[in-house]
Amino acid sequence: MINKIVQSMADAMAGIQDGSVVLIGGFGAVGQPNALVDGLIEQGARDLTVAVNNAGVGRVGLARLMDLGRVRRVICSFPRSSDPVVFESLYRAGKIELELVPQGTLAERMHAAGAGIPAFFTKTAAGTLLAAGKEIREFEGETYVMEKALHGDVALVEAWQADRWGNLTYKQSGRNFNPVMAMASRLTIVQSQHMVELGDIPPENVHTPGIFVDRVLHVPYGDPSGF
Amino acid sequence: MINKIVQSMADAMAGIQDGSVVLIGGFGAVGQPNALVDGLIEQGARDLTVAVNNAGVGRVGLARLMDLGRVRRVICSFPRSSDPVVFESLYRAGKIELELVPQGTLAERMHAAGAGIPAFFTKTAAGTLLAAGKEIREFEGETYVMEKALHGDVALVEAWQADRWGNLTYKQSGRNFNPVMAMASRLTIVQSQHMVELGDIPPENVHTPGIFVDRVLHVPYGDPSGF
Amino acid sequence: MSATASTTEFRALTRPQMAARLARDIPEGWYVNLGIGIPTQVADHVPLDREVIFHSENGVLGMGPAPAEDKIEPWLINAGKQYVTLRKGGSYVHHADSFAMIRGGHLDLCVLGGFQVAENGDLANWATSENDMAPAVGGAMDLAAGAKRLWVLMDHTTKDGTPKIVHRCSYPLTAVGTTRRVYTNLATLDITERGFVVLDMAPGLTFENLQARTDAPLHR
Amino acid sequence: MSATASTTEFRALTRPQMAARLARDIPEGWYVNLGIGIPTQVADHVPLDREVIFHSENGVLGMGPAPAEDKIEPWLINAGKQYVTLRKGGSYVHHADSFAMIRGGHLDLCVLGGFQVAENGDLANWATSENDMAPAVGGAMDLAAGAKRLWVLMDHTTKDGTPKIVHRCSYPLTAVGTTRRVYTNLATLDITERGFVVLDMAPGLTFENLQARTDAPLHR
Repeated sequence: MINKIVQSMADAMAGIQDGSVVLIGGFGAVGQPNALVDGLIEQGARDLTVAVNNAGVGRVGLARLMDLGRVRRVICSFPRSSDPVVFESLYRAGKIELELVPQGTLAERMHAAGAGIPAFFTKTAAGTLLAAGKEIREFEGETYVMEKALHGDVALVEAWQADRWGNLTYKQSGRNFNPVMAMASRLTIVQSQHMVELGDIPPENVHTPGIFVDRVLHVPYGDPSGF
Repeated sequence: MINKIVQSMADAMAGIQDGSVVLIGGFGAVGQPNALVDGLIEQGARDLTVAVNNAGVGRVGLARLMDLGRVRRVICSFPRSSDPVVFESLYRAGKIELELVPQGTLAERMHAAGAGIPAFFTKTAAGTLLAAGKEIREFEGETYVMEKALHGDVALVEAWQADRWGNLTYKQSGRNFNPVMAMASRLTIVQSQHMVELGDIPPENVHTPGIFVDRVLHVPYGDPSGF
Repeated sequence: MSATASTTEFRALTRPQMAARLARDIPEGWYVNLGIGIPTQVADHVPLDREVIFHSENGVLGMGPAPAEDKIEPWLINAGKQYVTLRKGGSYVHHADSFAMIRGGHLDLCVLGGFQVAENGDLANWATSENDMAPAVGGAMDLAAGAKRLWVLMDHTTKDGTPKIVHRCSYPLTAVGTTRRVYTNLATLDITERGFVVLDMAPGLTFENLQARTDAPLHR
Repeated sequence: MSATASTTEFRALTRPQMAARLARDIPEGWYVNLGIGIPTQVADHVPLDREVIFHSENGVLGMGPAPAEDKIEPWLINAGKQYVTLRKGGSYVHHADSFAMIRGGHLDLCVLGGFQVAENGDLANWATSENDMAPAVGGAMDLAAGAKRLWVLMDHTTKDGTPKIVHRCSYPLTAVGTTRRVYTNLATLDITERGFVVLDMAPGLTFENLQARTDAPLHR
């Protein structure tokens, strides 16, 4: 019997290596796998590259992971937040690298990784500083930038429902980056609010099919906290 | 009030120009917009390029459109079918052009068109006849082919449910090429088995958001016929 | 911006007035993304019976007004991380699909704030040399490059009176040549092959006075 | 293929036996796409309590066995246009998402039929020079290039005895160097850096006899 459900955070985090590229879902406080980020802090992997939309709030979660010196590099579109104190101070001190990526390019680079596309062209950022050093090319008289797939070694994902095959649904705007991160990573670890039986999610309405999911941990934490 | 629902086939087909690129959904007999294809036959546009998975069965629908000499070029992955008599005879007589595209490349070229990507790289067809004349490039030691976006002037789509904003669902394997064709086209025309009120489709389970849809015609024809 | 620093009598538009002015030009049926800041206010000035479908980068299509305090849904936010509602007919998608709507040219309109808009249509709205924080771009470059139409909603000058409507941008660009129209507290300007063309001006403002606050030639 | 034309006594595998032989090697939990033709039969030989998740290019993940005549669902077909069922836990996606599973390397295994397999792993299975119909490729190139493992299931020779296991393919290629293993009616062969390595043979067949029916050197 296929059973992707794990019973402990230690099982969920098993085998994450130093130097991994970790994709972390969520947008604002919604759809963030907070428990898994805490689990990663506990697990101990270091020298991480983290791809995520925002670079952490306050001193908890991702900000704490950075504060502990475990993150070498952040790939994100919006390193600011309501309280970006940890990232800002590390960045000013030259202790963390930043790869700034337009938000849509960030999402599409992960989609490309999941779909077997090593590189693609986009209009976004053409003629701007964020195209510096990238290949530029014209198609039908318009200028495009070549962007490369962004693969994760690990994705940390938050879902609303999950079953033992790893099929997932998301609630409202909690979907955001989670599905493309699940597609883009070799090891996709999910925390889910609800565990359901196989077949409870109607087959037409599975948001992430289990083929993109490796481990599921039940974390019924309730609503997202404020920002 | 936004209302994409049209009341007649003539309204559904209005404005389709000679020389258009027409994307036609369906795989096998499932999810095929048969009524819209008949509407297109009636409407009269000619010199068409049709992108579709199969090149027609028997002498009805798409096969009839070709038989009438209205199709200049077919872009497809599998021109055969249980009864490909019309296409085969036109093809042998040199009266129709064929652009043969691997099925996944065909789908991804339409997805790319819908997502603002003029070109992308794929492993599929690298080192084969279907890469002839295409740009080849290595990424991380592997060989890839550059493929270009495939835009439609018109998409003909079959849905299971539709509302007045053009939100769609599909039934089982009736989804197939329909969503990517809707994304890829300037004018997306839908025939839907069922019309529902705004809000009847749960917002998490809309398969094609109305932003990709222009016109909806109610065609409650029932189950797909055999092959 | 108020008119107190001005040499003539005119009334600059307030922010709600600026948002309302722009909202007037959005027809029913358009798919529209409103950037963070003043642009977000535009939605408040589109009457609910004029169906305009608002999109948010984080996968929300068909946003409605902000919820009442006791009706907040904690899983439903917009790209500015504010609580919003969803209208009947709205839907949720993932981030790549949401940006496919933007980048694939499916939005009829995107409204962004700006630091500078140039007469060639260039927009600068994400980074300034004065800013020593880490740079942040969000979805601005995707929106500015991808939407069918880009309108910018911003003050006509900085607080110290420096023109933001310019011949060429000095700040880093967000997108090249895509701005079609600018709505400021002083005027509405179309960007055409001739450069900026004035569509209307704040009550009491003269063309010469507007020109004096602008770093690019204006046309009537 | 039967052994009647053979000079020695051996029993070539029947098609059900070939499918069963391959099915034995698929472990629980794999995501598997079975090509049209003999490969489709493999599913019949995987016991239902060994959970293997079958994928079909037309957006079906988690296919079950063919339905009873009175249980046919007319909207549920596989890539071979046969009626199928969906297991609990199955799901439907659109064609681009379905091929993202294939092309993105998410399938553990793809099983295809073949015209020729070469010792360098090349597969030819979509076009032959003898065929004067319009060429058709379907999803074969995507599957052959994209899956984590490509196994080919085919007869060892053509009906007239021409070897299909070859030094180099003479027919147009489907994919370059991706075949990992071949299951034929005469043998199971791994493709390694040394070339073809025989894992097992049909009952009564000798290595020399197998080599005589093969156009590439075999290794033990």
